[in-house]
Amino acid sequence: MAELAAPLPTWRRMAANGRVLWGGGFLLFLALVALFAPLLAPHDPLEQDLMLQYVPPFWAEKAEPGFVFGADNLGRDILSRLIHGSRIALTVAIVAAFAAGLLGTVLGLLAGYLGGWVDAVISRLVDIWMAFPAVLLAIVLVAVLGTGLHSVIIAIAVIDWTRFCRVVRAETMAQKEQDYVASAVTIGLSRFRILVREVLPNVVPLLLVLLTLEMGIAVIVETILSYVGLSIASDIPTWGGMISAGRQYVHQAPWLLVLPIVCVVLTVLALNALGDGLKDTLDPVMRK
Amino acid sequence: MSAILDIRDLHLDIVASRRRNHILRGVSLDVRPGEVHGLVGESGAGKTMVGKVVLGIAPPTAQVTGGSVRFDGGEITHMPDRARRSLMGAGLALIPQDPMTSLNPARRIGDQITDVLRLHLGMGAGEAGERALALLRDVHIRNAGRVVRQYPHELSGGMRQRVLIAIAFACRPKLIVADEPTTALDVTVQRQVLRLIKEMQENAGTAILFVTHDLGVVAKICDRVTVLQAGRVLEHGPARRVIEEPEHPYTRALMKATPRYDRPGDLLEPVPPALVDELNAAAAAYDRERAGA
Amino acid sequence: MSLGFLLRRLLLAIPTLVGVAVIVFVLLRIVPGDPIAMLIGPGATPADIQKLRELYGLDRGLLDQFVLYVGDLIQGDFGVSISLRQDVMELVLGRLPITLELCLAAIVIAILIGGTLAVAGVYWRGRWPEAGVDGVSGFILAIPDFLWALLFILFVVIFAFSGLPISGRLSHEIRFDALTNFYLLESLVRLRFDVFGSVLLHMLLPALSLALPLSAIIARVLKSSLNEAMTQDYVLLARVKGFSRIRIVAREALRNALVPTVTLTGVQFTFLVGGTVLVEKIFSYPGIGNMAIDAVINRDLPLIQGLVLTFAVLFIAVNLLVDMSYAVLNPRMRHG
Amino acid sequence: MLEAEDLRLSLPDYSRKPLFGPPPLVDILKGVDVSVMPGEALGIVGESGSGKTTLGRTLVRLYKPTGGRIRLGGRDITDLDEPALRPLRPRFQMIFQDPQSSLNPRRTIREIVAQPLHVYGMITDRAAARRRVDELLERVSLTAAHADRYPHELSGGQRQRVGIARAIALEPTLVVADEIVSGLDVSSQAQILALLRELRADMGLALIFISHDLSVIRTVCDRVMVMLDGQAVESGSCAQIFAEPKHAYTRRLLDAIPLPDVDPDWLRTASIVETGEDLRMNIKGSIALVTGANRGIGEAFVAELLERGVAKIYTAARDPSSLTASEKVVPVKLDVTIPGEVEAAAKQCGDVTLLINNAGCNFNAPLFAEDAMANARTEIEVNYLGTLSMIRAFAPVLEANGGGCIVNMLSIIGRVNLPALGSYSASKAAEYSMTQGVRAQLAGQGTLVVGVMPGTVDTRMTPGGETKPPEVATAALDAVEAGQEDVYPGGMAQGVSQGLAADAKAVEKEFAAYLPE
Repeated sequence: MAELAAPLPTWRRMAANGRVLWGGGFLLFLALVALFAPLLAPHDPLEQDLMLQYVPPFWAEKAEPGFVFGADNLGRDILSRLIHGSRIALTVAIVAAFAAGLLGTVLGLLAGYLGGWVDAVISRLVDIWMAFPAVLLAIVLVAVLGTGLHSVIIAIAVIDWTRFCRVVRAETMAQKEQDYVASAVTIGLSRFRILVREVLPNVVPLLLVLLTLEMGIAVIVETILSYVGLSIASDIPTWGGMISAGRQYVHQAPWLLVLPIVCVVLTVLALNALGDGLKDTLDPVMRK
Repeated sequence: MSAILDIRDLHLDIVASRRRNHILRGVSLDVRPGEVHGLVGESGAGKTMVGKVVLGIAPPTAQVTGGSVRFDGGEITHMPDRARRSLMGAGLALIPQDPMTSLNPARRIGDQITDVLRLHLGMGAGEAGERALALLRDVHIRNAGRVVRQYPHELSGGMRQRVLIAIAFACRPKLIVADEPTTALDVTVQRQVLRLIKEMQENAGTAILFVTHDLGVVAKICDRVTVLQAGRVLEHGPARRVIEEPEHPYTRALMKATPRYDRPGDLLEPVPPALVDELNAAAAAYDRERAGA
Repeated sequence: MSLGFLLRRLLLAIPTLVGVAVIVFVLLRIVPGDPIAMLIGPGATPADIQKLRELYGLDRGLLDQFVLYVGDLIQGDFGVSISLRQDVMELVLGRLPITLELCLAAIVIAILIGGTLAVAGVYWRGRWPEAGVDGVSGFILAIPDFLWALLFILFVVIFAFSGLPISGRLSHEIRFDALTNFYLLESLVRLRFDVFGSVLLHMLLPALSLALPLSAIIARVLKSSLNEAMTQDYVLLARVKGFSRIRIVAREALRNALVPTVTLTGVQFTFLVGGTVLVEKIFSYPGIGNMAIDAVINRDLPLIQGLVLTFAVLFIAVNLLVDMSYAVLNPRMRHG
Repeated sequence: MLEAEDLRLSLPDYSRKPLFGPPPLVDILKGVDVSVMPGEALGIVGESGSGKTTLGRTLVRLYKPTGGRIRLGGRDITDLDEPALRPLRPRFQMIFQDPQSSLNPRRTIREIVAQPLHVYGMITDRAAARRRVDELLERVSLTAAHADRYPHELSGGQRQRVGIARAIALEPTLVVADEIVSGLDVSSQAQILALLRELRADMGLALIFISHDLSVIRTVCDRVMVMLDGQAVESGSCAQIFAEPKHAYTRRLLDAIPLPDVDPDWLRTASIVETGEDLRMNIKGSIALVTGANRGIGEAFVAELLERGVAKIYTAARDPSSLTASEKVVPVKLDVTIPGEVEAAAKQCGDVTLLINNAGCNFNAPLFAEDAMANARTEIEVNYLGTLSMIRAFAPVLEANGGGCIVNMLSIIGRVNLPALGSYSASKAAEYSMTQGVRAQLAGQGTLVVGVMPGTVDTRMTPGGETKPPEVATAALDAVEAGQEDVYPGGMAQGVSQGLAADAKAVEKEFAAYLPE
């Protein structure tokens, strides 16, 4: 066949991928909202006004101007609470996912690359971890550590590192069998350098995908913990806390439950789309 | 004698992500009843695609843009699926390239032979089972009774290729497309399998379109040869003539580039880049002309 | 299937269980806050507290407590629940059937929905139903089980859909003196179809909540492994043999595609079982998941221990079942 | 330059891992000698599974051999660890079979070629690195335009050139090339081979060229070594081996190459039936009968069979009281020289799938010993007639059970007479010949017939023998599972069999030296 045209660079392929675009775009939007929450929120999310109790959102008849999504059981502005809630959601998503990713990746790389007893110990550890019900373990952990942002992040990292560990271990083992590793040995690279400089870059694309998906999971776990009242102090608005309150007053004001759920679902959808899109654009380097 | 397979001026493009690649540029060849017709070329020449078009298993991205394929007198180029299915097995069959992946790992060998017998010849289970045993004996599998009960992973590569040959000949088709049937095998096994194909073919009087890249294999098993490069037929003729007195410079160059242990004095001569460039330019010119026409 | 392989898997489960037990012990001994203090009213004397601490063995050193704990576990003694003051083993075993029935119902639903979606997507490959299947499964997947539960409740509330119960397991109007806690089975055996219907109806929404995310995963994995199998050489050969597309999907591709699907479904099924913790709570469904949250809130150490270990045993059992199913699906695993 | 002696490598076989303990080892290399002179090209040829790739990787110490020595320029590198090897690495490089897998997909061609130079500090500044890489690429007929591409953007031939450029970057004195043209079209193949010849001439490279294709080897190499099943069956100069191959396998390999000449006889003379490979059977779950089970090799067979998960074993001996029964072991009274007992055994053991004819007798006497005639009669009676009557009785049993397998315990001195044991030798020769006949007769019913020909075995018959009984049993049962028809356990037997294939008369003369005292 004639000379192949040079393929598009990776970033161009990403920009051309619809899922990467919408997932990334939504997350960027969310990040900006979280960053400028105090400026964007029309009201103080904690300000209570019992006169405004259960004001419905704009599409209902008795809507109150200035309270686009209505107000909750204590008369607090829903929109402002949703905007502020994005801060916790994003913080947890990013920090917890990276913490879990770091722990799992290091252990997975070591297990996959070194093999032998290191692999045996780490794999057994993963088995033990996988035998715990994740949600229950998270709840127990936060109960043990005490509520707070730190506890939530630690709980997620401690529970979800196994996802990274299993996948990275398998991928590292597959990469180790490739001849470029053998050829690195013959040109005198040290074991450690081969792992870090040769194998790791080939695992990174997979890692990015996992990280994106893990962020979605972190958002969900944080919501669960808030829902059972074990996440952050109750005076900070979180989507999970709002869902919990919404469940309580579902008969009086169903929209209290709808709106935060929509936020969570949209965020997770965006993260999943980004992850799937990245998988498509980063993967086909050459695996034919 | 009229040809069992008659390909005239076949054009085919692969269309992927808005790019159109010309794969076949007016291929013509005919396979006569009872002959082994070699279709030889290097990778990318389009030889495998010809076989796929004949069998109706070209990928969905492939578009036949011109020409015709006639089998046993009937046009089959754009045949609807249902009609083609009744043609398969009984009329046309395939000996695939890779014996390791071409048998279903989850089904017993016996079932993979009997299913085609039952479908096309309407045999019952018992009759088909007997026939499968006989077929396995025909391909010189010594322990047919045990092999029918085994799964593919329990057999060696050579054995699997024998099973696949048995499947191809099961319904006594008129034409078999053999797509590089020995490329994946060790040389000693290759020789046995080639002999087996020849023996089965002679006994059944089947015609074979033998797709290969190996001029040595062509010389040993083919009656006539068509040489393909960049989707164009460069030369065709009786095997002896093409091998011993190749007309086209490209065929000559391929012969000189093929190493042979019996002539240590001859230095290998790579195909001259100028010749390849010239052929590619001719193909491009052909494309332009066709697009203009 | 080699018995040795199974035996090895079984033996490997033992250190896993031991590991789980150790971690549970360590985790729960560093709990700040005194569970005893929650157990008794403010009027209790220090002597009363001391007595209770001795009763639960909390007054000894950590090592002693561990030895005691392991010894009890081996005898099947999980201790006495602090908040419910009943034997933990009895409590858990009593409620376990409820959760088991719920999970089984959920997995049946998940396989039905997921399998249908996958086969539809493969059959109409490259046409709009495939895109539809991808879109639907992507959307279902983004919503975790407990949000589905809340959405269903919302749905029932908004549309005042009184026919679908959103709490409990059996209608209050029905009297049923059960011998076991397997209501579904028992009512069938005793031909109490009123009970059977009511249990099924109460189970519907929780089971659907648990099933939906898993069904999306099954749809995706099965579809992609079917598609993968459909590109294999043996499928090509089957086409050349002249078989119809539907027969090729069913006879050639399906069985080979099931191995990765079963693997993933096995792992995901454990997540489904774990999901009962929240979903049962939301629907006030009286299984062990519901019990678990109350146990954590009440800091009922023995009960938490018992429940976590029960879940662990359940998970390990599921993984063993998955391993066994390989042998059925993959002839290569049957020898050696 | 590079010398390897008696190289052995065994790798664990995880597919046969027992319930507890480590997996069994499979021998990949079974004692191979290799030597390459400076500037010389050695070809190593073999089919899949011959161990040729493993050998190449062991020679560059990607694997650590489990036995034997490797010397590079006189220095022993067999046991050096990776840091100790590193200073030596520039001297011996490797080009891999699959350039797709051997070039890191995330690095540009320039980075890949420059990497070894950086590692060994052979270039200091960026400009020098650039120049050197451009130079190397030009050397392999690539242009600077290729340098900033990624491996997947090149064609197969171009990628293989990159592999060569990287290998020669350190100016090695030896390069091991493993099947480097097997995935290429003839035209790219011819180019790469031409390049390799040029490089050898320019750089004075010594080359170890591993390939399955004897034609390719002939165009590149001075000497050739033929590998089969982890051993070198023949080696010598190309001129000699291609002109008069000594080993039957080498001849078979040569005959199998389809030269581009029209030759109708080539197909007609091919063997149409596969060799024993397709008759191989799994020991696990089979039902065995072992004769002479109460002694030496017989006991070893029983132990090894149990180890491999046999379903049941009938242990046969003239005096069954010397046998112990257990759950899987059923003792049978059987004297192979008494027809009635053989027939009874065939009835009693109607479920046998693996018959091991181990019973035998050896008077350890020369042909002119005092009792020679009586001894010879007994030896023929037991070794030849006894085995034949067992096979005649059990062949229908095996056929009824789906083919199965017969293992005959022969001896290497059945292939060539050892005068000191002349009478026994002759009886084993008769048994050997009979084994061949039986093999031909029973192939049709799917029965594998294995002849086991050890040297001296350490048993009561020949105490202090070279080979231990368990080794013989292991080799024999491996052969059953591999479908191998002849097996020669132990170094002596292997040496003799190779010697026989090469020059039978020379072996006879050698054995003639062992006259009885």
